[in-house]
Amino acid sequence: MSFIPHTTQEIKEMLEAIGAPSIEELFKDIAPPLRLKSFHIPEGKSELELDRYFKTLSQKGESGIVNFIGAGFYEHYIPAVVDALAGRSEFYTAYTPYQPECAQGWLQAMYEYQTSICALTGMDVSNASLYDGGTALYEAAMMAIRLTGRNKVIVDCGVNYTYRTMLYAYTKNLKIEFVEIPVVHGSSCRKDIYALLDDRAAAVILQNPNFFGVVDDYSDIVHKAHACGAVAIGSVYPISLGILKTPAEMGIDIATGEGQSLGLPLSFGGPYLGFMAVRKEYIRQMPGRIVGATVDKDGKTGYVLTLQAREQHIRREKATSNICSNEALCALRALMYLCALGKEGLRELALLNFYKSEFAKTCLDTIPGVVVKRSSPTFNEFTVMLPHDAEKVFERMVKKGFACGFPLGRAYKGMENYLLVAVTEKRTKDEIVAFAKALEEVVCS
Amino acid sequence: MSFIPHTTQEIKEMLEAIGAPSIEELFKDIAPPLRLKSFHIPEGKSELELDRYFKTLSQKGESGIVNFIGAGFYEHYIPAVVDALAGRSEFYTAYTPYQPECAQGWLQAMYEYQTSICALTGMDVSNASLYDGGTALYEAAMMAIRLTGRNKVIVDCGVNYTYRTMLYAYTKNLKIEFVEIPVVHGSSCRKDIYALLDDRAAAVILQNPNFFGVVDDYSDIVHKAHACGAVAIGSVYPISLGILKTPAEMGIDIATGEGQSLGLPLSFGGPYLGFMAVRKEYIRQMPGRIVGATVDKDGKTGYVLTLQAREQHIRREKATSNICSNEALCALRALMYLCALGKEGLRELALLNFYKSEFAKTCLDTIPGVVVKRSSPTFNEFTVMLPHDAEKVFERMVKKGFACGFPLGRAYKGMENYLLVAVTEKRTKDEIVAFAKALEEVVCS
Amino acid sequence: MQLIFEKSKKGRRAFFVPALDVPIKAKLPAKYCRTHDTSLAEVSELDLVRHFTNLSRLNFSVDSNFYPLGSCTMKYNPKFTEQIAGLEGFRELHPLFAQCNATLPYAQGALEVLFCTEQALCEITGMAAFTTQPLAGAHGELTGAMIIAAYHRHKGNKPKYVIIPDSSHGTNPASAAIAGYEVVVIPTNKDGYMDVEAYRSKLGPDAAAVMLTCPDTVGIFNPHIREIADLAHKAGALMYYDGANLNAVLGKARPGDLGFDIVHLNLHKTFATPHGGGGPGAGPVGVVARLSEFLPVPRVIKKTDNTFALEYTFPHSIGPVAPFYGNFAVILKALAYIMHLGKEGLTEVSEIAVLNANYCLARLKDFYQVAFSKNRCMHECVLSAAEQAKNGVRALDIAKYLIDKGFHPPTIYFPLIVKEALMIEPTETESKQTLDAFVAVMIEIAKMARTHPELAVNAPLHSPVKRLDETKAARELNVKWKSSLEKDA
Amino acid sequence: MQLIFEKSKKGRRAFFVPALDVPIKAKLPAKYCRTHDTSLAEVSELDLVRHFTNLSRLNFSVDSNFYPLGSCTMKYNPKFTEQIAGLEGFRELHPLFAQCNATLPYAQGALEVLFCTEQALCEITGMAAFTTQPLAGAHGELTGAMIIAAYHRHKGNKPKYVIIPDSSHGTNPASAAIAGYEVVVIPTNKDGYMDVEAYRSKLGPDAAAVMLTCPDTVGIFNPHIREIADLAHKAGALMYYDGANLNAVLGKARPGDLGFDIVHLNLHKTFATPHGGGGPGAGPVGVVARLSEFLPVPRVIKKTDNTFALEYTFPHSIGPVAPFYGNFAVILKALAYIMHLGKEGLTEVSEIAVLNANYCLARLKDFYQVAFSKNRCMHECVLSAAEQAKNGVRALDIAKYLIDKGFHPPTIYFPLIVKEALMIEPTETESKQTLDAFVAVMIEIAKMARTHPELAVNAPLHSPVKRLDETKAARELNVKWKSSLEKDA
Ligand SMILES: Cc1ncc(COP(=O)(O)O)c(C=O)c1O
Ligand SMILES: Cc1ncc(COP(=O)(O)O)c(C=O)c1O
Repeated sequence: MSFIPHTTQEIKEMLEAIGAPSIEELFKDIAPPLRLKSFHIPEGKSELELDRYFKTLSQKGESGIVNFIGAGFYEHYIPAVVDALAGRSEFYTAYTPYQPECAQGWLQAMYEYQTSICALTGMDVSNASLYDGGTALYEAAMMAIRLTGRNKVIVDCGVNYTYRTMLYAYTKNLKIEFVEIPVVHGSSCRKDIYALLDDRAAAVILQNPNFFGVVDDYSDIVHKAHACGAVAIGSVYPISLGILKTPAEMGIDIATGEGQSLGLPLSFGGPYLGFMAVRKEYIRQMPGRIVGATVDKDGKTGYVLTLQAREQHIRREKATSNICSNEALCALRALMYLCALGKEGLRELALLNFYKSEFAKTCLDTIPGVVVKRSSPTFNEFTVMLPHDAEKVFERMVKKGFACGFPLGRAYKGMENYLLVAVTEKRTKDEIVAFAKALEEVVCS
Repeated sequence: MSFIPHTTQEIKEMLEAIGAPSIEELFKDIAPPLRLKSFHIPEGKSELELDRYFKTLSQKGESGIVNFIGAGFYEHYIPAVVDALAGRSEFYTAYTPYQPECAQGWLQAMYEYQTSICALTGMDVSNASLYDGGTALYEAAMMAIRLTGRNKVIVDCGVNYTYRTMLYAYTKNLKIEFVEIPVVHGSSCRKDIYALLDDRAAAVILQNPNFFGVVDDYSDIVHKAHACGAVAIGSVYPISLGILKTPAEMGIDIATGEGQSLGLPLSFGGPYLGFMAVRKEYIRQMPGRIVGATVDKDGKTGYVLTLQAREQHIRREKATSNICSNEALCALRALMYLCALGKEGLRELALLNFYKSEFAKTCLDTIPGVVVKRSSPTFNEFTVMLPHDAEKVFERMVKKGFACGFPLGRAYKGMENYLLVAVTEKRTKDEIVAFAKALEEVVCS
Repeated sequence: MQLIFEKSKKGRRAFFVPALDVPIKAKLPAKYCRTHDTSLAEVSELDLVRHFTNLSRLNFSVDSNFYPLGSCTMKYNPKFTEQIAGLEGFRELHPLFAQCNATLPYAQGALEVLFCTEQALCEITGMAAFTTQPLAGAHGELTGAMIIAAYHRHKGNKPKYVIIPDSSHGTNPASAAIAGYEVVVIPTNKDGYMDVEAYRSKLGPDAAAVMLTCPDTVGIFNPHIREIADLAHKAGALMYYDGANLNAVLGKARPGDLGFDIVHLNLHKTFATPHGGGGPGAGPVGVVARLSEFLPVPRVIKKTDNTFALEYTFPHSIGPVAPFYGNFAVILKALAYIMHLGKEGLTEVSEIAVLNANYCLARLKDFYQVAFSKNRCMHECVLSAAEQAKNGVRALDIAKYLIDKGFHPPTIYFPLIVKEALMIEPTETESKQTLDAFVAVMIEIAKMARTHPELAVNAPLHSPVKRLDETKAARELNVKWKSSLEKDA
Repeated sequence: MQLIFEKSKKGRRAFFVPALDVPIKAKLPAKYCRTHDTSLAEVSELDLVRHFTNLSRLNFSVDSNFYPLGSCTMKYNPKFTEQIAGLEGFRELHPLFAQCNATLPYAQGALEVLFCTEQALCEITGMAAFTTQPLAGAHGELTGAMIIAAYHRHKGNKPKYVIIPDSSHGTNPASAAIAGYEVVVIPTNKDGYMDVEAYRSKLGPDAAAVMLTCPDTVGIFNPHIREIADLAHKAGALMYYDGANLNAVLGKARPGDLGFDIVHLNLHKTFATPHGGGGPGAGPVGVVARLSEFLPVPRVIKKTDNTFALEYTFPHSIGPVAPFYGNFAVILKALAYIMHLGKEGLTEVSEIAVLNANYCLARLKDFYQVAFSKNRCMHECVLSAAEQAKNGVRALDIAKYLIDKGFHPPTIYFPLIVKEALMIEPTETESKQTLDAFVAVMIEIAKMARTHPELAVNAPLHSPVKRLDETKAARELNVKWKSSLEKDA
């Protein structure tokens, strides 16, 4: 069951052509002492058996739960057309378009993706994808360090806590100084950030909406950063850009983000999509593939991978990044998603998310002992203070059929009673009302 | 939400080109008195809402039930490759290949389908599909009447009861005499059939395996039929042909059948696939599209619809059949299914079905009060006599998670206590054992 | 391309059957077993995938090309309905589950789908009751003809024939004939209308029914339709509506209001369900109240407790015409489509379908003969290449040239009554840009027919094969592949 | 083809957002709102479908073409694994569900998938523990380099560099550098082996690790690998295994048994998961027991009650390298593939991959220079077009000519140390028939290079575009579409 077409006769003929007495002889460089010591893999199972096995496994756990968990990764509706088109096997089973003449479909799609990401963020140039929002942020920080020659990086604590941890993990062996600025009332603290923006600062890293769903306008911080020669990095939630001020409008230099919300299923964590878009001047320091337009011999427009000299396969240890395989199929889905929604659709979708989460706030606000934090405007996610430990509440809410949000205690010490609740277009009014009712039962009993 | 691309501006431009003041004016031939009196269709709903609505609906009813219902329509495993390939939109969204130069993919596939059906049945020629097994049988009977100029048709009661009812319904306005021959001990009664085969007989209609799953060799009947100038028609279950004697080997003139088992989901009754394969001599009386090989201007092989002069679009009221749209996509799936399994695979699959159902027999046989009918060999389905009404047993078995088979009372008077149990490769040993245990609990309590 | 059989290698496997997990308890006696092997293709999964992937690429399709095939309504078929039809609860449901216990409400969701579809179709057509059983348009026609026969039998009438205009689709006379009727053909006049005098003369006790398409196959709505119906009814004949062109009048007119008694719809056309290569279709049939007792059984009913059930007790029913409830998955997709579009969307379908056809007509009428006197049409327009044919460029040549330009040709040589017919049905889902591109090529051909007719006659040059020899195909009848072994034998 | 933006029309819609079903309770202050609109494309669903359908048709892919792109292992990717990854219970599962309650066993099925994958990969590689977090091969390398750094930090070592042969893939030096190491490059000798003398001379306290591919990127298995490992270990360096070529030795050798300490795998290559256009991949990293404490957190553990949990309490862990547990759907498909093939199937993968590569080598060695002295290879063979280049037919020209013949070209100009390199990796899923057809064209080119070099130099002629001007692309840097408005500005 190994997808091998060869018949015994063919193997014989091929060995003859090679002049080898057996397949085993082809492995003679792997001398007996080098051979494997064990290989306890069970016998192959048929497709039918595996289909059944994994179906059972997929149902192990919670099913039919109404989901209010977001925390940077959102359950948005995926138009059927995205699945239908992204599955086209000429997209699905090709590889990196090294040979442009037989990969124009992919190359044009990537060029369109780059254009769409620029349209969304307002930035000048985009690459053709990075692994995920977290590694994109790390690449942005590294870029800023290269660009400025400085090594102090200011990190707002409104940035996804996992991304921050990843950032520190990646750079542990390097000499970079990270300074975290705690969030005050859900928003980034101007005073502290201003104070740190000096001529040692390579970058300031911000997120909008931040981890608490809070919406901000970072223009002031960006302005200060630029004044001291630092690079402003902003991680953004693409759906929110249907209505929110863009990184470009705030003056941000490097915009990054997680593209999962653009037509990618949650799939227990991946594959997702890191996007990055930067100022024109920074393109040569940008990691990842970039597609450019050109012409063929006859002057016909075509597309190629360009600026490859930044990349590892050419520049090796001096490359801007080590990335090779990226998340092309995910980027393709994001492109299709953005084209399916279009300008108006994305705006409407963003508004719908906003209105629904505001409605949820009013529903939850009426529950005795539950306080919706309202110090700052939010997009489609918000913080709720509960009278008890949020993990306990989560547990009881699951039994009622709701994943009630992300308990913040794990990410922020002292916030054990706080819940981060996300409301996307997939949640109906009825579900929101039922959710509030269930929460009331749980916290009041 | 109507998939219409037009902008208001474009509509305006188009009306100008037409010289019409409004769209409404284009409908002026439908004078006010002819206009509709009512049109109470609800407002359109978005994809997201409908997705949710139909998901809920699809879960209304029984889910996770282990199925032992067959009765001519079987739950076989569908290789994933079939879904992946049949969904290729160049197949999926084309129509009848009237213009062969831009439909070679379809035409070649149909030619391959015809070849595969012939390989399976052993017959000379196949058409490119009919609606379903029942209409195929009706078309076969009409063919026989045209071929012989006679009008008595002998119908074995082992033929699917719905097919028989359909046959009589279709021909109610014609002058055809049908004679039904009751089944004895699950098999067709030679004595009665022989007696009816005379020079008035147009055809004898048989089914293998018959409705009770019983396997037969009809060579003797076919021989007698031919002796008196009648046409022998056999409806067959394609999966069983992996091991069973073919219609061709029995001498049958027109083989038909339901192709659902060849890679088509049960889907609550359709779309399915009628196939028909006949002796070479009868091709001009065969209904449905036929694809033939030919060459193009340069001598290159290509495929076209051929013998179209039999069809309604040319021959109109004198056509061999009124069929126009057929079940091409289903035939394509069947072709892919047969190619995926291949010669050996189909044989192994048929054997697996046979062995599993034999195993089920031994399990059920041990239940006090339950009698497995064993007078004749069966393929993957068999009759069980219960101590109580089978519909009642069915009801109680559903509560235990099993659709225990088809209660025969509805199809055969006097068989109210009988159950028709099908066992395909999808049923595991564990399921069969659990099924027997549950049945024991039900009938013994 | 090589046939899959030519790629076959003994012993290759794509799919592996699971291992036997039960003891072997019996052996089938040899007399019941096949002795010749199946000679099916033996290929690897990659062989299979590459074969059909590349085969698919030889087709034009709506998803890749403009496909204005008249009378066939090749509109865009949405993708979300596929997802719905793929829901496990529908896809894996055995149709007999609903019949295994006469009193219990199994398969409620699926029955609700059928019931809702019938309701929606009743409202769309103005009929009183529907059956979803018929498996395609022509099958619906046959079902309709059987209902006609049952009705007359019930009334004690013994009519002999069905009246059909000469412009009709071939399935109409074929269906009537198969149901046991003779066919009486009425000519079409220069306006594209059925000749009323000829029609009148054929009405009488021998006329069982009148079968019409409306708008008819020349793309014209007959304004005298009510008169025609009244005359038929007066003569005791039933009015049959071939719904293949209903997509022209959604939200504008309903066959029920126009005086029709029986209607079939082509769900796969009007309601946008994929039928690649020629099917599957779905041809539900609706009838007025007085005919509902003749509809096929089982029928889906809604009970007072709001559950759904199958009902068999209609003594005058013509019986089942399909093994179950019709092409369920097709019906389901059509229902989802109807619910998605809603009242307004459905009306827009017809409005824009008609707009698009008239736009093509307006842009082309100076270059091609217009088949009938009007310069207007409904959802499709029929042109004639008779002028071009004088220079040797026939409708067929135009079709082939269009292929080279990436457009699927219109329907040609139908309706049969129009010489060198080109029947263009753009559908509502095509944009002005696409129509403009198509029109430009059509105009190019018309001009070329005068200056360089040979260019069209040699087309297509860029398709996978050039013009194919259909005569050879019919003469030599090579309808299946034979291995070289078999060929020698 | 036109860009989707060029097809865009103001006001067109493909997808409709559902109607608002809640009252409007608030308004976002204007200062937080965007003032420039998104200028995303506005198209109909049919526009969208036709655009991407036709765009897809401009690509070569495994499903449509032979794709012997060396080092990339473009084997057939099975379809059934897609179905499994599409199961709702996996596809719609929020990754944080498993983290919302520290003590409760949510998401058990998904955690079991991760756990089983780690177990299987341990057995396949001979490692003691695995993390599934890394998102691609290069990401695995970086993770590995971070583990190397953590290990040395923990030991109190302060090594400076990583040793890498000059034949290595570019990601190896890049990953080492990014993790903070210098890179010391060792030359390859004429047999294709890393020069042992040069290697020895670089070992010492400053060497953090040795990064090797094995078989290496010249397609040769270094028989001295154990010595190399022993030397490294003696010097206190770790042995890193770039698993991109593991598909050559499945069931034959395991990096763990060969003396490697850290391994990354490219699941998307060796274990056949689709990564169209360049990704997504998955690059799990395995380590020997003494390094397991450094693996990223969270780790998936199996508890004594047979439930699965996420464990964070590894104080020496390098921390998370991905937001969750890796590219879950990719990992899931790889696990299904491994379970489908089983022990025997996996072994066959390598046997036939090696057979196919040697067959190509044997058939082509008289026409092209063989890069290294042996006339044998493992799963891929490296040829040189140096001879052909003398007549002006360079590796690039050969690649382009192959495109015209329907074959995806091999990898060219890699490894960098081979002049005019042609790196052919046929993979095990390709049949002898396909290889023969490919070999025939390769021989044709070799002959043509002598007689008609211009034919290759002008290729491709039949692809959607002819040879593209890459210099212009880099010089003019047109990396996004601008509307004519923007262009003027
Ligand atoms: C006018 C008309 N009537 C009837 C039919 C037959 O419908 P079907 O192909 O679904 O059987 C067609 C199909 O082309 C048609 O165009
Ligand atoms: C030898 C080798 N190492 C490493 C890599 C990098 O792997 P990835 O592309 O998954 O990041 C590749 C990919 O081509 C490779 O061939």
